[in-house]
Parts: sequence; structure tokens; C-alpha cells
Amino acid sequence: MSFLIFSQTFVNALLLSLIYVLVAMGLTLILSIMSMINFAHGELYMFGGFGVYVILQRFGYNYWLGVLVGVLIAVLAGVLLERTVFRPLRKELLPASFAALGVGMILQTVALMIFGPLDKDVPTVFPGVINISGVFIPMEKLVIVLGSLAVIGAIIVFVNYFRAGQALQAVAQDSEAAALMGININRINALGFGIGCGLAAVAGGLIAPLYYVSPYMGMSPLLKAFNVIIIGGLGSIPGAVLGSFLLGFIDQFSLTYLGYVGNIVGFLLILLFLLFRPRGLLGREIQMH
Amino acid sequence: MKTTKGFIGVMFILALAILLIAPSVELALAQESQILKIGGFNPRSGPAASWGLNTDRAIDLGADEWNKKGGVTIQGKKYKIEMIHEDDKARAEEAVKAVNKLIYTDKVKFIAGPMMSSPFLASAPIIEATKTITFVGCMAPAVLKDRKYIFRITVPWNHAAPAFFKYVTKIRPNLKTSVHISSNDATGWSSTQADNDSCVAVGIKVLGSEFYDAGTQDFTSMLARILPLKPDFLSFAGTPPNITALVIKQARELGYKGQFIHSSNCSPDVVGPIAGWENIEGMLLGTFTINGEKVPATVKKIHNDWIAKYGQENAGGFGDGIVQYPLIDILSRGVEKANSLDPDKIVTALENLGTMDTVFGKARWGGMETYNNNHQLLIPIWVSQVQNKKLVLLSLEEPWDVPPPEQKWR
Amino acid sequence: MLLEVRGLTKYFGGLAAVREVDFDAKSGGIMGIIGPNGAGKTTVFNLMTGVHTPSSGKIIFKGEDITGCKPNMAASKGIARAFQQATLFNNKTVLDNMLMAFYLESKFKLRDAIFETSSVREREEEIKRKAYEVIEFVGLGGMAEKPVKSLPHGHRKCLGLAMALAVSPELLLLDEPVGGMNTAETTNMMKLIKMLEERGMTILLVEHNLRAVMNLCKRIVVLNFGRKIAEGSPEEIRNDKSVIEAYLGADFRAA
Amino acid sequence: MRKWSRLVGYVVLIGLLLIVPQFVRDPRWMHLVIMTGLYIILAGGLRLIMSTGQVSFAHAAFWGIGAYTSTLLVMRLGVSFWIALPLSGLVGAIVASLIGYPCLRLKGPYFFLVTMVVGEILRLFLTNSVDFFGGDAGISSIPSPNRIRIGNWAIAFPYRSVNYYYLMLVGLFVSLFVYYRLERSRFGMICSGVRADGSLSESLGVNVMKYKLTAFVVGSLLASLVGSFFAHYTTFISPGFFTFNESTIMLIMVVIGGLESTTGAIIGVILITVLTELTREFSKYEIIVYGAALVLVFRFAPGGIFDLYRKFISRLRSHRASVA
Repeated sequence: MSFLIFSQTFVNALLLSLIYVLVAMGLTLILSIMSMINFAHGELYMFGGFGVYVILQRFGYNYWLGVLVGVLIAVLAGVLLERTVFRPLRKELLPASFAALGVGMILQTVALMIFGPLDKDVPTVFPGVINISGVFIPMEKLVIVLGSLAVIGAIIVFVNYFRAGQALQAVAQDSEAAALMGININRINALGFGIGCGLAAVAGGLIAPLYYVSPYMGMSPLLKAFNVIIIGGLGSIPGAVLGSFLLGFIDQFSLTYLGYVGNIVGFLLILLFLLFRPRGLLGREIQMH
Repeated sequence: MKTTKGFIGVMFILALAILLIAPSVELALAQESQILKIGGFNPRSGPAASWGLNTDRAIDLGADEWNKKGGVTIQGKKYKIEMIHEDDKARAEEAVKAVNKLIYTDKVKFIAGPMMSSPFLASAPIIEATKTITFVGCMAPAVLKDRKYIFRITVPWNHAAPAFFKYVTKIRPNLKTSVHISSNDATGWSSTQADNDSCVAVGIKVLGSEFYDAGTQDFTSMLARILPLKPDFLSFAGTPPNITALVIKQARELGYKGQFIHSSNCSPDVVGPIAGWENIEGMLLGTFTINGEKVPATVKKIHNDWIAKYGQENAGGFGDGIVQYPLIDILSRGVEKANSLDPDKIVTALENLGTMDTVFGKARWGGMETYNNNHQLLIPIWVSQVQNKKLVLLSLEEPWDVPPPEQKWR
Repeated sequence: MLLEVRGLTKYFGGLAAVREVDFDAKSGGIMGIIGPNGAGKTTVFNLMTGVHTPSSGKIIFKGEDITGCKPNMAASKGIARAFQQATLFNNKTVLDNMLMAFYLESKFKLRDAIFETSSVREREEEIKRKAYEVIEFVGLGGMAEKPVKSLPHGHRKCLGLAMALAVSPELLLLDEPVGGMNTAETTNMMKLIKMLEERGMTILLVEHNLRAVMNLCKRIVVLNFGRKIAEGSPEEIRNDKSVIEAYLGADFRAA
Repeated sequence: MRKWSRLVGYVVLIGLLLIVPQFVRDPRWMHLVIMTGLYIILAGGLRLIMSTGQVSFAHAAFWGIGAYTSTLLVMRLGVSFWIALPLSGLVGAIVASLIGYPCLRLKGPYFFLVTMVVGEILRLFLTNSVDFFGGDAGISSIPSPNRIRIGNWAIAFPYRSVNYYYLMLVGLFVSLFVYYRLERSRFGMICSGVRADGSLSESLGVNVMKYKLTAFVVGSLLASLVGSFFAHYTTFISPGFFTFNESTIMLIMVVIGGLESTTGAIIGVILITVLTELTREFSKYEIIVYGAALVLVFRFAPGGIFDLYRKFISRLRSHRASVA
């Protein structure tokens, strides 16, 4: 019995962690390259959600097409934003971050004006539940997990085996040095920012059927993503993965075994991290201008 | 030099500010008669906007009814009702500013429909001090306790839930055990308190009560605690429809077979699509509805008016909005009975309205026991259930004037 | 002995930027640290000024162990530093930069900010005077009100030096003082450095321009791959095998 | 001459502020004026913190800490407001130094992330402890400050009386004095130096940490004092007053006004409070306007409105000079 609870919680934690990874990845990528906190991440996450909503719910086309559309729009928006807003603010943490906050506000209100404040439902795309001797795994969560794993894999491959990816890494480590190596910083930044935004949209698109779609859907995932990257280490992609798992498990288990008091546990953990190991698990101090 | 320029800057701006203020002071003096101004403040922007807007719409529809009749009669003169809605952005601070504007600039004598406790409580001192007669829709006990000019139009859980669950035991005697799920805030706590107390009062065993934190979307951890207890039904109270839907969906995914019950206002039109209609078939709700099956014609009419005025959006008119439809009706009756605009006269008149039959059924004032005034409207609780994607009205239940004894749960 | 560096070592991650370096500096005179790119010259400065803490080794200044004390402590003990790429407060004027630089001189307390006593005001006036003096000295006279953004590279370097002087140091660390300067600027800067030497200031400089180093310095320390490979008078260094190898000959004989 | 104009400036300003109640009789606008004053103190403090290159997202939280401390002292322990006021300031300062000491030494976004988390934890903490902190329904009917006796005449503070304005004014004068002195003295110079280039400042002997911490503690202390006053003025507080959003709004005020100087912050506050009140019916566009403002300011006018105004003035000057 109690073992059943444990194993169910364990599975839930696993699923939740991978959802966190999906959201945190883009945030940390952008942080590592532009050394800014992308407060607009939640709104780009929303792009994915609305992509699915419009394509699937309004026009009744294929779900994946919806995700794709959402992602493409997000990437475009990302590149555009980098060019117009963030490029001149590169390596200026606070200005860039607050400009991002402003961008987020704008995007949110625009979405509000287009779609209205009511929560939109997205039909279950992958119905059904897998039952392994009393431990339940919803189908659609499984899909998300696979998606999330795919994304992690793709990022790892891209960063390590593609020229652009390696350039990305170089810029993240030391943009000056990278520039000396003849890397076009501007292009790489645009690329990185675009990918980051795309990742946010992927997350939104995959998670949309699980919950619902609304202009405010990005808020709580963003907060979680913050906590994840604080724990994992700012600007470190492996850190983001590690942090997601740590936080995912802590959230699930504390809530399951402590009840609503568990809400505060995660935050206390984060505070402890910030006070005693501010770099997080795998973080390094971010280079400033 | 720098300093001087700085201060000149400040003075410049200050002067500007005061110049901006002065004219509106003048404006406030302009006042014409023959109009009964009724103010209202609710969130009309931000995440809670849809909630607030629905409430305001419901109230406006009520006002339209009276204006069609030519308005409110005071000493032979007809007063048209004019609604002035302000946006409090769901922020206590903004609510105070809104109420200031309504009372001091628009010179309203009445305020209708604030439905968020914290913003209302922040502005309550002004309302009482200026004898502004206010009908509220927010549930916290502190809202009504010892007030002189504040009435409550919505029935809080501790009055409604016992009636609701009494009826539930009548039609579903097999439901013996329950777990209550609610948000981890004042609303959630008082609603859960009420639900638990009522269940005990009517002989349902409460196996536990769970609280989720604002912004939670994944309830699997909570459900992992609940489901092993094998409750006959999961009960929600004061839980917004979208959250209710998520919990239901995830509960079913985790293999829960039991019933779902929402003892207060909640729109199946929102829950259904997100949770999946098949999952909420037979769900019992304590919510008002204007387009459900078996609702009286008078109520159906509201539905048509709604569509005529606002289109399809939220045409269900469920939730905390439509509850306040009778507000203007009751207020106007009170004013006509008092036959004057003197707040104290109107209060006494209102208190002595006796049994009013409203569009939602026979209602009367109560609550002396709890709030030591009779300012709590006891309007019937609508119990209805979901049957193939429609809400079917089952019965109207008289809420309890004296809530069941409180027990310690948290 | 003003400065003793003993077995100074710094690891960044795995690799050693500075390894077992030791040298002394008597008070007075100019000492040079040279070496090819990435030899760890700047790192030595960073270690001496507490920007980095040594992995091992000691730095003794005036007989006092100052290993790994914070930069501001180093400054208050009398070690000043002019940065490689003339680092200045770019959004300010020359004068403001100087006033900022006289921080230690100002003996500023928080209560001075709130209660602006006459003594404080006098002190500030005094500092202003000194600031003008130094600006004059480094040859930026008449540019006090100019924003440093608008200054040419040479002048920026001079201002950097001036700011270091404001700390009224006993040991002055110059990181490539003539780096990226044209000949005129270079000669001017070298004149300045000589003047400072005559004033009895101890100067330690890192420089690529070997000609400059050779005719400025009495003693020269040569680093390569973080190790000290030679130390001695300019002549000795010129004829030192390992040094010549390190520099692959060419530009070296030219010097 | 300069001294003169400055003196005149002071006198006119103070005179103007003293007679405000004479022609702002409408309680609505009186309340707005008082709130503006409070926000000026808050924003000024945030400006001070930001002048060292740090941003505190816990500024509203400190406002709340002050409010709750004072409220609880007065209501639970029956302490007089006039004692609770400084005590709440003290509590704020202590909390600030506890948070600031470990976190301010770190470069990068750490500090403002910490403050974000601190704010959120405070909210959770307050909402979760119903019995003591009143949960998120807050605490109602907070007593007003008890009367001050001077000789045989006393100043009382009945609900919404004009005396609150004068009390606020005292606070405003004191804090503005502090802010301007800190800004215009060497302290301000060093702060901006620290913001511009920390390592250079350090190499000149500046103890960077000390200045960041001082700014943070002073700012938070004044925020807590405001909180204490605010609680007894509005007689109702709830966690909703002191959330992340409130901090963000203060931040926007400072940024738009211009964080180069306290004057900028003041302008920002007055502009936003007055405009939002005068454009109530357009409130649903508020957020998008804030957003646009943030982007535009950081992208094109980092100095904010006041800086633009300054530049404009100086351009006029030079123009006049060239004409003459």
C-alpha cells in the first residue's frame, strides 16, 4: 500500500521533473549566452500553447502541426527581439532582463486582446492511461516525457557535434575569446536566443493538452523554471537538467508526504541554495560586461 | 546647481500634479438629480478579469430590468439607475482608490457587487464611515461581522454547504466518505471548513482535506495522498472551474473511480472540455445556472438577455457572476420601501423586506447568530447535476440560517 | 626589501597560470616583468592586488604577509594598479574619475554624507586641488571637464596612471603602460614613469614593448608558461639563452 | 547666487507642500497625495539600492515586513505606534542585513533572484499562518496612532484625518533629505562608481560590499518605516499589498523616472500614480503601457525621463550660448 504510494509518487516525480527540464532548458540557454534572465520566457511558452490551440482546436488540423507553428513563430519572435531589443543590451544583466520583463508584459496583453481572458481547453491528444500493477502513467504525460528527452538529446547533440552548437558553447564560455576566434557573435546570439524561445514554445505546445491555454499560462512554469536554474546553476544546461530532477522530486515527495506545508519546502531549499551555494549545483559565475 | 535643478524639477511636477487634480475637484460638484448612481468595483483587468466582468454584467442586466420599468420611484419621482463600474485590478490598494472615486467624485450612495475579500476589506472602513450601502459578493466572515451598511447577496459556504450536502445524502445515500480539495488561501480554508463541518453535520465521513498552492497545475502528488483513502467522492468548494477540471482529469488518469462534487458556483461549460465530459458525468454542483435544463422561464429569459447584450461569451452565466443578478432588484425594492435616499432609512427598509421572491427563488435576510446583524441574504441553493454535457437542475434548497458547529480541521 | 614574492602559484581549473614564481623588489626603482602572451604576467598582478587568491605561495609587502587580501585592502596598504585596457568610469568626466580615485584620501564616513560638516567640505576642496595637480602632472591639464569617453587612447592610459597615483601608493603596478600607444604617446608615458621613479616610487610594470622595458627597468623578470625563466639586468636578459628561445629570437634581437 | 536659488527652491517647495490640504479637500485626492508621498519614499529607497547596480525585488516585501511588525506590536502587545514605528524599521534593517550580507558579494543576477524568492517566501509564510498573521484575508481594523501631547494641545489621528498627510510629509522630508545627501555626497559618487565598474573601484580601495550593503539596508529600513505608517493609515493590511507585482511597479516607476537620481524616481512615482488615477477607464491597457515603457527606456533612454529633461535643458543652454 504505502509502497504503492511511494512508487506512484516516484513516477509522478519523474514525469514532473522532465516537464521542468523542458521549461527550464531554454531559460538557462539564453541566460548562458546573453547573460540575461528572460522574463518573457513564460509568454513564449504561451506561444506554443496557443499554436496548438489555434491549429488543433480552432482549425482542427494535426496536433504536431500546431506545435510546429507555435515553435516557428516563437523562434522568429526570438530572433526579431534579439535584433531589435536585446542586442544593444548584451551582457548588461539588469537592463536586458527588465527589457525582457517589458516584452513579456506586451506579449501577454496582446494575447489577452486576441484570445480574451478565459481559459481555453485543448482536447486530450493522447488519451488512455498505462497501469503497471497499480501505478498509473497517463499516456499524454508519457508523450511529453519522450518529447522532453528528445529535446535534451537534440540540444546535447547540437551543442557538441555541430559547428554552430560549438560556437554557441564558445560564446557562452567567453564571448570575447570567441570573437577573437572569428565567431560572428551577433549571429550566434540571435541563434541562441531564437533556440531558447523555440524551446519555450516546444514546452508550451507539449504541455498545453495536459492543462489549459490562457494568456497567463506562462506564469507558474516560469517561476518553477527560475527555481530550477537557481538550484541547477545559472546558465548551465546539465545543471538545469539536474536541478529539474532535484526540484521535481522534492516538490512531489514533500507535497505527498507533508501535505500543503510542502509548498514552502521547495522555496526554503532554494533560499538555502542561494545563501550557501549561490552558484547552484553546476553553475559558474556569469561573465558581466 | 544640480540640486537646484533637481528641486525645480520636483516642484514643476508637483505643480503639474495639483493642476491635474484641481479640475476634477470642480467636476465632482456637478451633480444632476433623477439619476440613481450605483457604483461597483471588481477586477476588470488581469487574471481575474473574466470573473469580475461576469459579475458586473449580471448586475447590469438586473439594473436594465428596473430601467425598463422606468426606474426606481422615490416620492413619486422616477430615478433611472446608472451603474459605474471601476477596476480594482484585484489589488487592495487599487480598490481603496476606486471606492474613493466612487464615493467622493461620483457621489454614489450605493455600491454593488465587490466579490474579492481582500480588496473589499481594504475599502470597508470608508464604506462604513460614509454610510454607503453596499451589497457584496465576497465570502470572508469578516466582511459582514458587525457591519451596519454592508449586506451580502451571495450565500457563503457555511450557510450553503449544509443544505447542499443534506440534499446530497438524500439523493445519493451511497456517498458516505469524502475528501475535500481547495486552494491554500482564505477562500479555500473557509470553504473547506464549511464543507467538512456540513458533511459531519449530515453524517458523511471526512477522510481528509487537501490544499493546493496558487498556480499549481500538477495535482498528482496531492492525489497520491488522497486516492489510497478511497473516498466515495471528491468535493470542491470555492475552487475555480479550470483548477477543478485539472484535478478531475488527473484523478481519473490516476484511476479514481468515485464521484465529484462541487458544492458552490462552478461552470461545467469550463470544466467539461478541460476535464473531459465523460469524466464529470453525474457530477453534482451547487451552482446557479441560467441555461440549464428544467430552469424556470424567468431564468431562461436572463440567458436570452445575456446573449442579446454580451453575445455567447460565458452565456452559461454560471459561477460567481450570475448569483448577483437579483442584487439591484432587492436594493431597489428597499429604496422604494424607504421612499427616501437617507441611508439609515434604507437600511431599516431593506432589513424589513421580509420574504422576497427573487428570480432564483424565495429569499429572506438572516445571519443574526453569526454576524450579529440580519444582512446575510438566504437565497435558495441550486443543486444540479451534469447529464450528457448539460446541467440539469435537481432542486432548490433553503440555506441554513445558523451554520453547523465549527470543528478544528487544519 | 619592499616586496617579496615566494613560490607564487595559481591554478585555474586544472592548468597552472603561475607556477612557483619568486622575486623581490627593493623600494625605489623600476622593475619589469616580461614574457610572451599567456606567460601569466597579468595573473601575477591580479594575485598581488588580491583580485585572485594564490593557490599557494606568499606575497610579503613591507614585511607583512598580504597573501589573498581583498583588492581594496591591498590598495589601502599602498599597492596601486593601472589596468591594461585603460579601465575608467566611462560615463564620468576626467575630474570625477580623479575625485573617485581619491577615495582613500577622503577618509569618507557615512555620517559625512548625511551631516555635511565644514571639515568634510574642506577635505573635499583639498582633494579637488590635488586632483587638478595630478591631472596637470600626467599632462591632461585643461581636460578636467571632458568626459573620458571622448579621450584618445593615450590620454586614457595617462588618466589610468593618474588614478593609480591618487591612491598614493608605495608600489605602483603598471599593466602594459605603453600598450597600443603611438611613439609620441609612448615617449611621453615613459617620461612620466621616469619622473615617478625620481620621486622615489617603486614601480613594477608588465610590458610587451621590449624597447621601452629595456631602457626603463633596472631589473627584469622573465616569465614563460607561468614559470620564471630568468631574472637580471637588461643586458643579462638580452643574452639569456632560454629567454631568446622563449621569444623565438626574432623581435628580441631587434630590441 | 546659486545658494540663493537653492534656498528659494526649498522654501517654495515646502510652502507648496504645506498648503496642499488647503486646495485638495476631496478625500479621494488627499488619499492619492498621501499614497504618492509613501511611494516616493519607497521608490527613492529602491533607487538608492539600484544606484549600486543591484535590484531588490523584495522592496514591497520589506514594506510588508514593516506593516506587519508594527501592526502585530500594536495589536498583540499593545505597544504604542510611536514605539512600534522605529521598531519595525529596525526589524526591516536587520532582515535586510541578514539577506544582504551573504548575497551582495556575488556578481550577476543572484541578488535579485534571492530577493524574488524572499518576497515569495514571505507571501507563503503570511498566507499560511492564519492564526497569527491573519492569512491572506489580512488584518482588519488596525488602530490609528495614539495622540501626541505637546503641552496642553494634542494631535490626534482619527481615520483619514489630514494629520496623516502632515505625518507623511515629515517622513517624506526626512527621507528625501537622506536620499539627496547620500546621492550628492561622495557616497553617491562611490555608489555610481561601484555600479559602473566594481573591480576598478576596488582597486582604488573602495570596499564595494560595504556600499552595496549600506544602500540595501538603508533603502529597506525606510521601506519598513513606510509600511508601519501605511498599516495604521489604511487600517487594513493583507499579503496582497506586498507581492512581487508591487515591487515590479515600484521598479517601473524608478526606471521610467530615471534611476540616475532621486529626482528621477520622484518624477516616475508622481507621473505613474497620477496618470493611472486619471486614466482609470483604460486600466486594461496599463500593463502593455508599462511593458512598452520598460523596453523603450532601457533600449533608448537608460537615464529615464529626468535624464531626457536634463539633456533637453543643457541643449537649450548650449543653443542659447551659441546664439548669444
